[in-house]
Amino acid sequence: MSLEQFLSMGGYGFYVWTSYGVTFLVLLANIIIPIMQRKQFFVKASKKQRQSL
Amino acid sequence: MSLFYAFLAIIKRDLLLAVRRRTEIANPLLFFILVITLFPLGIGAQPHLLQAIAPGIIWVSALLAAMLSLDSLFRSDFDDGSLEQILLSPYPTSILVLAKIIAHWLVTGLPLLIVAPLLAVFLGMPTQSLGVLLLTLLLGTPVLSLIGAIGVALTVGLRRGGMILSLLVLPLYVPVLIFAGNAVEMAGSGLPVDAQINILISMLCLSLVLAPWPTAAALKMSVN
Amino acid sequence: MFLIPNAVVRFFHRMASPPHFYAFTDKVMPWLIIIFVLLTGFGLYGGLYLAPADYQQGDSYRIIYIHVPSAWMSLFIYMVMAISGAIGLVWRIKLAEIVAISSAPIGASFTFIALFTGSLWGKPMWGTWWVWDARLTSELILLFLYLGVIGLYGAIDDKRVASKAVAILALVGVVNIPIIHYSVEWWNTLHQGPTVTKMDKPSIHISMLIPLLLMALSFKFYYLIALIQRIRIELLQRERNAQWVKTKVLEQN
Amino acid sequence: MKNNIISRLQGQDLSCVRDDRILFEALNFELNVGQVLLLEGENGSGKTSLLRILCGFREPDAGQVLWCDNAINDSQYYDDMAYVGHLDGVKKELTVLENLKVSLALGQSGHYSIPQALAKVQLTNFDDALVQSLSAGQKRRLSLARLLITKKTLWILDEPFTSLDKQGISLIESLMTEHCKAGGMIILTSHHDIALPNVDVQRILLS
Repeated sequence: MSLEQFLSMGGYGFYVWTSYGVTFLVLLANIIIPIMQRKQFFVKASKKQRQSL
Repeated sequence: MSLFYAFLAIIKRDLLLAVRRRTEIANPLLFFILVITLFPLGIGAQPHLLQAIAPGIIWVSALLAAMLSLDSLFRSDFDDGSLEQILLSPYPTSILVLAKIIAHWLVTGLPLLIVAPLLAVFLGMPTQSLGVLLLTLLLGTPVLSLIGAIGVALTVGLRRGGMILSLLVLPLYVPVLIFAGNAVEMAGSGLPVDAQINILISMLCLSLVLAPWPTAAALKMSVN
Repeated sequence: MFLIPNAVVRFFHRMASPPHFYAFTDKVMPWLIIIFVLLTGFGLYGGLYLAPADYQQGDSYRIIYIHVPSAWMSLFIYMVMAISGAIGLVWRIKLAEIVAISSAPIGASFTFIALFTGSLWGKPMWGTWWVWDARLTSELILLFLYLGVIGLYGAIDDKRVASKAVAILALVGVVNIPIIHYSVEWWNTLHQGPTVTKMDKPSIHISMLIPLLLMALSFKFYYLIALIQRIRIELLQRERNAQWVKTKVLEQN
Repeated sequence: MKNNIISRLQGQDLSCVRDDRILFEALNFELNVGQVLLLEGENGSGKTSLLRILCGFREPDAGQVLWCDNAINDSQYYDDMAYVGHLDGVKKELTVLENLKVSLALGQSGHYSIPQALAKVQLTNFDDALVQSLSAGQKRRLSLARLLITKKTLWILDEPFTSLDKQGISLIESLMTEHCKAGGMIILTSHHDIALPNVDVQRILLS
């Protein structure tokens, strides 16, 4: 099976790959958002600590 | 015995308050009538169309009217501190809360039953389904009050609880809407509706027993 | 309590303490990621490449490998949320409260994915983006339940109070989910169009089933990973005045 | 008095945190029959929070409250305690009498009948008046009348003297003294100095 055939998914490529793409993005966002929040938290908290020292 | 006395005292108090305030009874009722009059204006007054969707319209409007009236269930008690006093009573909060819900239903739910036949005639509903419509309203609107009470109890402490209340409560109203609406529709075409009515009865029993608990817990949380 | 070995009890006691839990997650995270990547890799390879096309639906059925596991997860996570909420309510374990509220956005995401992929699958099968199919409709209501939980948590300022509220709501929801599900199913059988049956119960071949189960498992591990990430930030924010967080902040600099 | 258990309220190692601020920490106290506990401190020092913890509305962030050596979330406690907070807890659309009847139905009847209690707080001729027609001071006295008609050992009062005149204050003080003499106990917050002759008054200063 060629790559092209694989990507076309028997003519349903749009539906299949959009599904997988959106799923990937949503799941990725669920990991990245808390990590970003944690980074921000540490930046803010260390600023606060330096102020109080 | 004294618990029963307290239960009655709460119902009596809330009914007395409703009589003195009046608008509390009138508002949901007016809303109910208004929404139903809007439908023919919105979708056109073809008798066939209206007749077909009449059960749905009446039930969706009843649902919205019930939801809008929920806010008055605990609001004034929360604002003037009476709620704290009820929670501090040695009697089980869930029972006292049940009294409040019953009084609230008598004031806001029961009037819907009285105007519903009139509106059914407006929408050209077949007369043989009128009885079933009233029966479903009689069984269904208390369920709406009981489930809705959980939602208001959770949001009564919030400054802007209105939007979130509908998000919490409306999904839980779905089963009542499905069975009640369907029963009325079936009755219109002369089919038996025993199954739907039995399910509504069991929903009422279930919510009578279960709903006061989370309501009481949520109220305790709300006064914090 | 007598039946549970002492070591297990001690383990749970330690896990319930935030700094221990935080350190523990640091240790297990790489393993979870490795298992997740392996499962997903094999699952997708099996599902997208090895498994044959369906004789009726062609290749479009391959959406099943994310649609069905997401739908399972959406219910599973709601259960986890309600159970941990109940544990938090009864035994006042902070970590259980945090598990409950941290699960909500992940559960909502899976519900959204199930709906979105269901709609994308439905378009070629039913010819329309949305059908009031029983499962899609209950999934939609489940999404509203999740949004209610998230909204309620956001609306209450005091987060300890908010997690209590969320636990109560999740428990109420859990009692209602089966009722909603069955009533929607019942409603659907009355109004069902003839086309819907096409998607019902595709006689599933073993080569299609194995990737499906692999993906279901991989989503469970994804949930663990995402949950831990959310728990960590929630813990840090709630315990921001505790000594262990302060030392953590110092270490970061 | 009841079951030979001597009433006693204990706060053990209580702490309360609000918005990152520690209001109080490791607070201990013990209150026995006939005693008054006066909480002092500026606005926002946690007086009301402490009272609400004692009512069971709020959970302490650490520590516990014991009533007769039991945790307060069993019903025995609520048989014995009454709370008058910032909010009057009376319905303004109801008359004085109707309000008191509801309060009475929610608890056990105590030393005084409703007319006696109204006489005590000098509201005798107001029983048919709607609460919304009362002045702030009269409303306060009405909410205090609630304490008299039910049988409660522990009174928890949050700023009971606000909107009362001199005469009203001394009236409440005499009621409090009487309550303590009869085997009751009181926890209150107040900006005013209280004059309770021959009553054992403990003070806690929150800062």
